Amino acid sequence: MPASKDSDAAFALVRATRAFDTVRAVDDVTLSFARGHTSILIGTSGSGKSTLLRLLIGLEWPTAGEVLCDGRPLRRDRLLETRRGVGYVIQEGGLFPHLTVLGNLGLLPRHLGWNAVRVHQQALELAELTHLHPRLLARFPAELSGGQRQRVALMRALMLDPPTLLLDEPLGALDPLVRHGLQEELREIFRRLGKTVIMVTHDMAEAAFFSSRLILMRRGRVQQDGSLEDFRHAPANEFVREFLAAHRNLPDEVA
Amino acid sequence: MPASKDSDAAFALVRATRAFDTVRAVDDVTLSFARGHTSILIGTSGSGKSTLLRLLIGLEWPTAGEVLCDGRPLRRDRLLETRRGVGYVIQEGGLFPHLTVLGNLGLLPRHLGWNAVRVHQQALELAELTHLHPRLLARFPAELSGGQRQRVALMRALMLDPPTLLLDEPLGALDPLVRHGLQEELREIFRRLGKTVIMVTHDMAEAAFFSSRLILMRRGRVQQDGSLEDFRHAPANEFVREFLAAHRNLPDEVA
Amino acid sequence: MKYRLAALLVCTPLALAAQTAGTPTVDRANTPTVVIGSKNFTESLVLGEIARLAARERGIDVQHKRSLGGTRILWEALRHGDIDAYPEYTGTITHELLHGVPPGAGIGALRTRLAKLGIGITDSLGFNDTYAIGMRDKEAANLHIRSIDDLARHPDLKLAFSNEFMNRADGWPGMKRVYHLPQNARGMDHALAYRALASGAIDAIDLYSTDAEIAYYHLRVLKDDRHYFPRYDAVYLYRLDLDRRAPQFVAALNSLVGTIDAGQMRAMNKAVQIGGQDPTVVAARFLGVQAGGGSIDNFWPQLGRYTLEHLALVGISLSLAIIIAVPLGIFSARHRRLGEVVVGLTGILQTVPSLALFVFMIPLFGIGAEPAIAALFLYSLLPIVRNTHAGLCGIEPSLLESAAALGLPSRVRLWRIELPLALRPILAGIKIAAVINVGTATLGALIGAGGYGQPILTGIRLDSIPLIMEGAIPAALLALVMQGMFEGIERALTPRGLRLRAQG
Amino acid sequence: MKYRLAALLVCTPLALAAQTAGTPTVDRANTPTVVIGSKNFTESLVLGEIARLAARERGIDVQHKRSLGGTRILWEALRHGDIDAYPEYTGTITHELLHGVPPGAGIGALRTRLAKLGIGITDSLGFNDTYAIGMRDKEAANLHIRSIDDLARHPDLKLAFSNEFMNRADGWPGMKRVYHLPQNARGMDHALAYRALASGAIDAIDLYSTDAEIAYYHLRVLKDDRHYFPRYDAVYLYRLDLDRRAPQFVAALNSLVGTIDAGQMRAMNKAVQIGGQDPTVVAARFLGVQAGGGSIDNFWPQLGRYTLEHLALVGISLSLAIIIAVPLGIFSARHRRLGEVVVGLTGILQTVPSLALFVFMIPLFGIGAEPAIAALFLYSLLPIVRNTHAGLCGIEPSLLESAAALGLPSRVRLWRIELPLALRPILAGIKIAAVINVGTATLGALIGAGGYGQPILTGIRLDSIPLIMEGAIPAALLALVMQGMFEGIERALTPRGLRLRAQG
Ligand SMILES: Nc1ncnc2c1ncn2[C@@H]1O[C@H](COP(=O)(O)OP(=O)(O)OP(=O)(O)O)[C@@H](O)[C@H]1O
Ligand SMILES: Nc1ncnc2c1ncn2[C@@H]1O[C@H](COP(=O)(O)OP(=O)(O)OP(=O)(O)O)[C@@H](O)[C@H]1O
Ligand SMILES: [Mg+2]
Ligand SMILES: [Mg+2]
Repeated sequence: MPASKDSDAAFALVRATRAFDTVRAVDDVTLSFARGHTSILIGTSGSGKSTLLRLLIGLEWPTAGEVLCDGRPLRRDRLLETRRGVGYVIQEGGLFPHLTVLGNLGLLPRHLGWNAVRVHQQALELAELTHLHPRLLARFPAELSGGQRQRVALMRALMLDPPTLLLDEPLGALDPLVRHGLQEELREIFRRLGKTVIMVTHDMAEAAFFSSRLILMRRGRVQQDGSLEDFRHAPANEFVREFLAAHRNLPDEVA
Repeated sequence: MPASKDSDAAFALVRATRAFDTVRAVDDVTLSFARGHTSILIGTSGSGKSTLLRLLIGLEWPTAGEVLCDGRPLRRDRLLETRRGVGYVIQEGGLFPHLTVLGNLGLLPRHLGWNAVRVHQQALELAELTHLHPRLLARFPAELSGGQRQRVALMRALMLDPPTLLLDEPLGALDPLVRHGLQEELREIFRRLGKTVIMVTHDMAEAAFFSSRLILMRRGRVQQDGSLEDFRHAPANEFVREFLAAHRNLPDEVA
Repeated sequence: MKYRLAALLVCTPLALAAQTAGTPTVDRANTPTVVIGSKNFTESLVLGEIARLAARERGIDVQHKRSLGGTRILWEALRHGDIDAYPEYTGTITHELLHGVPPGAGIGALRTRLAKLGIGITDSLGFNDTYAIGMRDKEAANLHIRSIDDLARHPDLKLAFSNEFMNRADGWPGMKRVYHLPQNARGMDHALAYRALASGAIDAIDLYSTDAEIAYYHLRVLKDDRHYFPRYDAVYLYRLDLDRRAPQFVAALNSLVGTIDAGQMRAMNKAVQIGGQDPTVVAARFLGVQAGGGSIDNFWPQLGRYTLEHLALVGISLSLAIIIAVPLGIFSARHRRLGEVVVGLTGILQTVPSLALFVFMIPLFGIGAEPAIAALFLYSLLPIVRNTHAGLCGIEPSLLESAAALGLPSRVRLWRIELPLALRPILAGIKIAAVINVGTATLGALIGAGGYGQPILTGIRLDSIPLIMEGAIPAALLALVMQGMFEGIERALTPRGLRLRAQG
Repeated sequence: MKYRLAALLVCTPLALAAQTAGTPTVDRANTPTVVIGSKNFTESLVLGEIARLAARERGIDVQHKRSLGGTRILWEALRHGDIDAYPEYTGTITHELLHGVPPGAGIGALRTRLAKLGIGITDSLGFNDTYAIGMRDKEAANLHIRSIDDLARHPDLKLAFSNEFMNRADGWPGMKRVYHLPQNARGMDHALAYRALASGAIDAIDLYSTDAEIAYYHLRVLKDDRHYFPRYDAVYLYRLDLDRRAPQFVAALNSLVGTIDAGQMRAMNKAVQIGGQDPTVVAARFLGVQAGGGSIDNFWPQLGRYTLEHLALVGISLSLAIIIAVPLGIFSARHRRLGEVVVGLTGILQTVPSLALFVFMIPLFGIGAEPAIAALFLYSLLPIVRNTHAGLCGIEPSLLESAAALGLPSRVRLWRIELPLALRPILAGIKIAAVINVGTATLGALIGAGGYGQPILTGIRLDSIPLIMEGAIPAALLALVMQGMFEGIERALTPRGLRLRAQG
């Protein structure tokens, strides 16, 4: 899906660059993310995936080029609205240490007028989805394990059921069992509710499972944008081939 | 390898329990970790893997049972020595925000009398190992990507070349390419230098690659302790079977 | 629950203040037959207690309102019948209370004049408490100095006198003239003079002839051979209607005439002021009677009044400061440039000395509690503004970003994220301000705001450690209580999540 | 680099102090022919300037050392030849400088007596600056009050007098007697009395007949029909050897005799004190000459001396406080229970009023800079201890744990991890302490420690806003400079890493 200013794009980058001093974390990238579709960002560590997500939500501003939201340039004075329509899972969680899990989940909904019962109900539903024991809702972030915290961060992004989700390695710290189940259910939700999803992951199997559109980045630039099949059969360059080959499968039955 | 007080064990837990209020994060666990070997902890999120590592290094103390280090009970007044012999990678990195990467790496070595040149040399060598650009040594943690930070945390644990390594999901945020290479090199180092390693990972392929001893945990208890073959052919219970089945491989060539 | 933090922070001191304002001032309990008053220095207090105990021995129900104030207050109280008797000095009566009495008038002359006002006077109790000149006994012995005359032979002696003594025509200027003294004297705060004398920094000072320190510091009182200093014989003044209402009491007073010499008075002053003994006990020992209970009826109510006044000063000014300074701190954290200016200005306020600040306050607020509160308010700003600023700037940036990414408006971020996370330094600032405020409020007494400063200032002026302590100890306790209170608030407000280690 | 933080924190103020201590006090520049002195209040300063300018018109090289001190200092300086002339008042000469002169003595009699001491005296400059009684002009007009006599007809008038006036035998007590006044007066700080009068809180006060405020507040000076107040005619005193050394100068002084009436003097005082004009300009306008340059030679060196003294007080006490308070704060953060006690105690120190603290300091340190430094040191502890405590307790627990897991010994953890991470609140505490310190140091002048407090206290006593400002403005500037300095230190010490957002 080549970059274009099609009005159906929820987000788009037009020749966007974000430089830190000499480093270009995102380098002249043009991409558009279609509404209702799931796109996967993959790439080497430090290739600019997180920075790209941060650009979309106005946590970072391009040093050159443009970021479009719903076809219009992102505006500082309308960030609040933009952000409320987006569920964003930071790579490191970003949970508030002084609030319980429920407090973290309810922060924005309560501000928007939800009552406590509704918040609690929604939290319980999401806890079931993420296999989080409801007892943990009363805990503080510091009392959770790494994987539990990651699931809370995901739940927080889903609380308002936003049309768009930006997920930065949302399942990276989860064990295979929980992760497997969550993958199935999330994909089902994304499809059924027509969510626009941009997800970063390092797991090729997960990437392929969620979407037929993978975007492979390296040093701030997009290397290839297409399906796993394209990557396999028409790799854009040697790097793409290497990247695919690096996936380590379980050893065969008899080693 | 059943639990025993064999003097060859670098670390051992004897009926150790760590309870938080009502939750038993580690529940009556007896395990011993042989010197020079690599053991892998796997298990569901919140099953007590991190807590187990924290027990070994005295960041947490058992509410019942005992922790042995070199065959003797862990003592508060000798923690400093114990910890210096151990390289520990926290799940969240734990880098000091006010120090550069090099400052973080050199903190302990400088205190132990290394000169700046030696610190720098060692840092460069480790940077090469972890595929981290040397330029990044002058950066502050906040200026790194998630994967870069994780590699710095690993480097910090390796700086003094300690005989023992406790690694809590040390490669979880890395892309397949870097991760693949690093796995090979780490395994080579562990073997060659006879390191005692206890590693937590959620990646079954990675687990099997590093060691023939996997310890599967659930709700604070050890479910099975053995090789991948044992898990496959003689699963201790239904949970073990399920856990293995949850691993998602890359889809076949033609989906 | 949303504004729990703000509410608690602001309301606690305000509640204190409100509670205070509502309480009526000390109520007059059931009035006993006879009321004795005393001035706010040790000797007067002891003489009051002696009179009370002597009367009690004769079975008269006597109340002693101690440390009521200065001469003028006691005199007015006596004339209006608020009290029935108090100890006074002839010199004071001559110079300050009656008009047109010749300086050398005897007690007989005074009695005639006072009678016209309905006031009676006893004969001298036996000692003369006038100005005198004191030196270290050792040095005086070495130099063979016995009288003021002898000073003229030692022009190198360093003299330092209280400012009052320096300025009064009947003080140093006259003395220098009468005794032809060659030295030049310098002015020195009287509270400090004794210490300077004892340390050898100066050689002679003015003092009162019954001061407790004379014995304590081993001083020699120089003889006033030329009778330069007027007589200040101790007497009791009393309402003449007592002759009818309580003749036994008047008899008790008269029984004390001529019984106390200067040495005894000095010893009693010393026992109270330096030995820290109870004036009642000292008086009883002198009379050879039992001290008995319920002695000084006025101590607790008075302390209560000081406390209420002090609480009002501190409570109101601190509440206002919190209400203003926290937003200022927030502002200065938000706008770096302008913020520096704000913090700088609150800093400048802090450098204005309190007396100078009072000078500027009076045209705005008059005299009393208001200017004191205004000044205390201004002095409380800096620590709170500065710490609010530092606290907000110290929040982990990733948490701020996380809050922004959620789409929370900045007001909600402030209340739900930033203020709770900066709570510890903000409260530290408030605690600092509270303690400084309690301390500075003692200066309020300078412009009639009352509070613990009253006994402290009087104590400093009278060089009475017990009187200083009467204000200083409650002030210190109040500071501890306020700190404890805010510690409690901190514990209540700090979510458990912030006290936990983060783990993996 | 290890102790860079500690070194910088402690050394900066110490360096300031050291620099200060090393500098010699104001050096006597090349002495000009004639030196005029003046006392530290406006009128004396203006009269000094008038004499200087009048002499300059006659081509004499004159230096004016302004605001040298009080009567005693000027008199001694004149007698020792440190100065050659200064403005004085006949009443002061009679009462304070010469012995055995009858109160009513004329200038002729004084001249004879002074000549024996080698001192000359001019005739009256034309006005009498004595005590007087003032009321609001409007009210006086309404009540038809023109002289002090008329006060007797209005017993309800509220009178308030300066404490000095209340106490002097030739002040209120005598006046009440002579004029048969029925009112009772109360004492009030003179600095506050004008404001209280203007605001209507009181009706009559004592003042000097040439006070600037008389015109400013629209006051009426009541006639002293019975000549109760002694005459204080303004004159110049000068050394008789000038008749030989600089006869032109003596002629210049004599040319001023009889030229200044009370109204003119009052207007000049007002122009300086309330109008904020330069005394030189005012004096020049009066003489009808050019003000010219280099007028007040003594202003800058004197300001320099105050600054050095003040810097020494602040620098030394603050450095000591940092050295002691930061470890105390560390201790209190490490040992929660005992820590509460430590912080509580430093809080109690803060509640001790400064004058009371000085009282306790003198036996230990004598008089001068030492007790002031000791007191300032104690006052600086609380903000630093409290903020160090809060800062250390506020560090993210995961970072502390991470440091512990590394196997760093606790000393290294403290220096390399904890103190840098708590730097912001610690520095905020130091900044608060520095500013409070600069402000409180002005009280040092009370016990002879000098500094900006000197002009401020004198200004408060003399009710001279310009004099107060002479100390207050530099103090405020110093506070700003210190804050700026620590801001700079903070910027230098805060690693860039702490100013960055954490990102993923
Ligand atoms: N301070 C605490 N208070 C209460 N419960 C805690 C605390 N710390 C950990 N726990 C609980 O202990 C259990 C084990 O936590 P631990 O971090 O060891 O899990 P883990 O196996 O490392 O999980 P993950 O794979 O998600 O990191 C979890 O259920 C967690 O919620
Ligand atoms: N504030 C900053 N200053 C300088 N360089 C930065 C800063 N933030 C990010 N970078 C650099 O920009 C590049 C892209 O970072 P980014 O976090 O987007 O990578 P990423 O693709 O998310 O990597 P990972 O998979 O490791 O999370 C990295 O090389 C990083 O070091
Ligand atoms: Mg990233
Ligand atoms: Mg874990």
